[in-house]
Amino acid sequence: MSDSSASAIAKEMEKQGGKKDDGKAGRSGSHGEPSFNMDELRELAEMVNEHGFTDFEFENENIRVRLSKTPPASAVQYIPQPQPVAYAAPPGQGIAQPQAQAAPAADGSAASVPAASAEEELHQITSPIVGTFYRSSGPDKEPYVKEGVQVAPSTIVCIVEAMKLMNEIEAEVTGEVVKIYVENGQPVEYGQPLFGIRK
Amino acid sequence: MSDSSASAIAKEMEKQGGKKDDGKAGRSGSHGEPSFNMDELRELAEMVNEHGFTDFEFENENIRVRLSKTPPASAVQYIPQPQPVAYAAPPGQGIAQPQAQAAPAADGSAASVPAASAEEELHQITSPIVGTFYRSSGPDKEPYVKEGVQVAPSTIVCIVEAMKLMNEIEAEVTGEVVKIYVENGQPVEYGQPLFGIRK
Amino acid sequence: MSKREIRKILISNRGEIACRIIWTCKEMGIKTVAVHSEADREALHVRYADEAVCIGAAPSAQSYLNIPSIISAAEITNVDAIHPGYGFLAESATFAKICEDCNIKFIGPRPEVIAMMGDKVEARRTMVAAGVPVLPGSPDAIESPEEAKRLALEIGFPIIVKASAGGGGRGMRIVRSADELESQLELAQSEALAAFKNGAVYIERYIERPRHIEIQVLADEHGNCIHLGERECSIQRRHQKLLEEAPSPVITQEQREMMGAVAVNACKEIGYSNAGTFEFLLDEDGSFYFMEMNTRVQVEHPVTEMVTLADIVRNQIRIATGEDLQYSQDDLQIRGHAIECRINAEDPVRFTPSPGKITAFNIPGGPGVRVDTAVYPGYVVPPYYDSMIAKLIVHARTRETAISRMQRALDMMVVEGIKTTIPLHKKIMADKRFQAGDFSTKFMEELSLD
Amino acid sequence: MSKREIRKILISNRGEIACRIIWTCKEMGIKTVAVHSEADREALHVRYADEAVCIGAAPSAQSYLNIPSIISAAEITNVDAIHPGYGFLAESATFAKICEDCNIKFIGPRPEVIAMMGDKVEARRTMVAAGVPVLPGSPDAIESPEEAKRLALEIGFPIIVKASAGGGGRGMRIVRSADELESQLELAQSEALAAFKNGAVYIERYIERPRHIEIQVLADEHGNCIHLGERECSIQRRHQKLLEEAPSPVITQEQREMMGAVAVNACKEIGYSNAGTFEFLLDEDGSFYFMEMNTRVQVEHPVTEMVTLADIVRNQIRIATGEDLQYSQDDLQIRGHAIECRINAEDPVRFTPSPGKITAFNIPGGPGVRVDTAVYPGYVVPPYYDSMIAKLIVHARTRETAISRMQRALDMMVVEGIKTTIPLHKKIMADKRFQAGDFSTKFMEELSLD
Repeated sequence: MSDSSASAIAKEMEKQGGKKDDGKAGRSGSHGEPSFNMDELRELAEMVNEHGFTDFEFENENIRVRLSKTPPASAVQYIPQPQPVAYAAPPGQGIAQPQAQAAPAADGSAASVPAASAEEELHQITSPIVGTFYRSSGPDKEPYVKEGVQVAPSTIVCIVEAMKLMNEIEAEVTGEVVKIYVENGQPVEYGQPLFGIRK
Repeated sequence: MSDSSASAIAKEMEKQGGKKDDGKAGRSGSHGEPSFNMDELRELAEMVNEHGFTDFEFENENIRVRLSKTPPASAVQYIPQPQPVAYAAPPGQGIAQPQAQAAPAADGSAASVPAASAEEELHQITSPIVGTFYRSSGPDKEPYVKEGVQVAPSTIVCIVEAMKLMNEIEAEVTGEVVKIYVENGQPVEYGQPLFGIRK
Repeated sequence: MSKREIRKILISNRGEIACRIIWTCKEMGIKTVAVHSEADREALHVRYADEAVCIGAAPSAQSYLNIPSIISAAEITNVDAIHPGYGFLAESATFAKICEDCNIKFIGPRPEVIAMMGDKVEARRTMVAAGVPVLPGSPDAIESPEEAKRLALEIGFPIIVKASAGGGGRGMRIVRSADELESQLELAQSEALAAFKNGAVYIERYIERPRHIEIQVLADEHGNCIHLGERECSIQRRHQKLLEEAPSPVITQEQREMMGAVAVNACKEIGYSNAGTFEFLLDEDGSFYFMEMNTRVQVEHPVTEMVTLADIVRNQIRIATGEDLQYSQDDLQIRGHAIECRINAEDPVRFTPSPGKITAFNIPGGPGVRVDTAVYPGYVVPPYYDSMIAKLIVHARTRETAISRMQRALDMMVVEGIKTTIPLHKKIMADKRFQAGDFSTKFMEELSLD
Repeated sequence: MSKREIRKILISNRGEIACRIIWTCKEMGIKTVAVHSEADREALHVRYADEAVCIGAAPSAQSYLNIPSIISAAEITNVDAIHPGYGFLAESATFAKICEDCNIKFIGPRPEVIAMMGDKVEARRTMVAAGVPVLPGSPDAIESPEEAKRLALEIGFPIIVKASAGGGGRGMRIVRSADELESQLELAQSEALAAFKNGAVYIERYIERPRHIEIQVLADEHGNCIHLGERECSIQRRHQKLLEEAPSPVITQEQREMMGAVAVNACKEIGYSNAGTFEFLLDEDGSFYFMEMNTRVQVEHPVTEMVTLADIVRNQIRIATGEDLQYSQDDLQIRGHAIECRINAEDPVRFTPSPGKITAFNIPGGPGVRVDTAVYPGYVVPPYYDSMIAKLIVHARTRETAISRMQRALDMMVVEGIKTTIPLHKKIMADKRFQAGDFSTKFMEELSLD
């Protein structure tokens, strides 16, 4: 939990840094300011995370700072977190994990916000069913799509096998395949992102 | 709790505000940019966190501050509050009640703050023992003190009877009796305010 | 003796029963897979299980009732068995059959037995054949006033006339003597016709003040069966149980043994296996009549666990591995008295659902108190599912002490942010007739809720 | 049969035991008065009681040990009785006597009996007279090597030489044969002289690997007495119990009956009344020797409550009203197995106290789990008092299931913000020798804590 939120904040910070740099490039002519210090930002991110803030805002020229802890984070603290020392996590736990980091913001929960904003320009094709993800129609066949290809709404992008049935999944949008989130043969759950499409 | 910590933060903010101005003034020459100070920010974050604020905003040049706590009494809410429907409050509950409303701020608890501020100029003579409060040495005797009289440190102001022993309580300060908090014959607990003295 | 190894179980349920099953699995060293809808991402059963799979959108039909999705989840997580809990698919013969076909052990009886007990007419017929007393009367439509009269005299007054297509009290008429029979029959028929466009009615013995008594059974897959005594479930509102007790304040040891023997015998006759419950109506004379059989774990199973010290879920799993029953009838003595209050997220007077965020939650501890819940401070009760958020169970040497213990526990229990049935339970506990054990299924109608 | 009405009780204690007593008082319809120090204004016992009186500053000597203050509180609140809990004034004969003089019923035995059991030599003498086996040897100082030799041969080797003025292991020597006796005696005497400025030593039978077994008794004020079986308390660290069980994994029914009979007989001999505990050392051969008697409720009383379904605090109060015992020896069958883990605010390896604010607190529920605690999320554990913050108790049909249930419960229990002994208890539960029941009071010394 803290790891993912730490990395989410780090991403946020990089984004902030990136934006700043862009801004600087644009503004350098007019302002002649030195570049923004990334180390400071990294430290900041650490600090923000350490104190359990869920939101942080910072604006330069005429400093503007915003730190915030939204109630969801505090509620999480009271959620009993069993520490299964006697019961080690099984390898299969991976099924739930990718979802937690890259779920669509369908439920509007805080956890999905960083992921959503990190991929904000990508449309996600999610699995409509629980099953096993296959990129091609057979072990010796070519994948339906690869990164970089263009898809139309009716393009078949993959198969999700459920109860011995091969369900062909269509893209449903027009655009370019930019990300493939799931490995061939991996189990997927309902709503799990499969592809990132740049429309 | 919220009152005292709010004022503590307000003080901190004044300090921070001052530092900001200093920092900015000091560095403006070398960088040509109002940069913020990491130590200050760290201190700020710590402070905000320590006081349990869930939201904090601060803006510089023409200081803008925003502090907020979304669920104000959330900690208190988690304290189990039995609702003794089946067990009606007994008349004797009065013993605990006045204390809760007018206890000295010795423990720094929230409950005592309103009382302290309402009586802020009064010194309180508190009961050093548990027992029964008597204003005079006998039923047909005059009270030791009345409102408006002057007392010296050695003036006996009342008796607290405990285990059949009559304990004479001395004022221990010089001043005027302004308030008498307890009725004659009423039980008092340890630390319960008996008299308010204007020094 | 174990024929089938169960190393990993998928729980096709949510809420407290999913947690309850996970607890026992942990105690048995069995891995668990939780399934959940999109609305239940933050649910406790998801956190406590070793693995979790999102199986669909919030509405039950798309998730907890979605058989293909659940079977797929079972296949990708490679489980040995599925525990259905109660509700949802717990009594779906189709689901049990699909599990069987997919070589996943369904923790419950065989699909045929589930199907048989799920069919009202078939269940009644089977029970009559197995020597279980049923309420005189029959769900066949009455052809004529003459037939009604003949039947009514056979059954004995009072009788109740019910719409064959009916429900919800419409088309129901209580008849206390032969004189009123014909007119009441006509009224019921026209009411039924108006309400259901079907005038068919049937008659049955009417019990003025019945008690709802049920017998818990455990049967292994080798023909061994025992009963765990009865539960008193008469405190209901619109056929929804509110609180349950074990033992019943009115059942004698002789009655217990008789009802238990009837249930055990019936299980053997129909080849029942796993945990099950026979629901009976008890009349004022102490006669009992079969109503239905629940082929799954019940919400109220903890009261039986408290007084027998048997872990019913553990027994279900052991039976599913093919093991023999762990104990004989003599091992199961009933000790003390247990009461369970269902704490629902509901207005305690109007019984309207009260979903929302729980801002404060404190569960009572101390001697003889057990709480089964999937709720925690900050949890948001979703509007999609059952409103029960916790079960508060107490155990004491006597019923009197159990009632005062429940009063103490209800006082200590704190749920803020939503409305709950806690105040209602306090009222029931303080009721003189409840305390005296003098009540029937009509209790709630007669209780003043002001 | 009741001679004395008890309508209101002052609890001269704090923490979980104060709450525990309040719970039972509520169940009995008895009003309660909490007393508290200035540090305990926010404590749960203050909130749960009907009335509360602040009796002094944070240090125990000024509050919970402050007899005049407590008696004054009892007088101004007009209570009928005082329950002392355990620790603080629970075994103060002076306090019991003052209560008696003030006409306030002290819930415990008579002051003379408390005083007698509080004096080591007197208690031993009384027990010998009452036919209770004591460890061979005597606390009289050894006069000469010859006397030592004669005594040692009488007692049988190994023996232990102990400083009469001693404690903490200094001046202690274990002697395994007559050859080493004289030299070891000299060494012990000079060590004792160096450490305590007193060279007097005495000898006693030495048990290499003793178990700490105690018998719970209940005695009314009319000479009736029963025992509630034994508790196994060998898992200790520096004479502090860490976890307790009932029954002991090694005590047979014959031993239980024999030890119980010895304890019951002794109670009758000395005119004991109320709840009490006989602590015994059990040697490798199954012989048992009286160590001391605790004349109050024990921390570990819940394990006995779980397996007997007796409410010990309720019995204490009933006895104090002058009533006869509620049940006979035969009513108290031991069923299943219970384990209690003491959850202390301590570093689980170094055992240093860890007071502070509890930021998250979740107690486990489900079958067979009981939690006695006075702690809640946001509570600040004060540095002034005992470090125990909760007792986690489980009950199951077998010891094996009880252990896996405790493991499950420990996994579910969440305490954040302070360090606790939860990890230590997980380690003990996972230990093969603990699981086999093969341990002595040396268990903790031998457990690797890495």
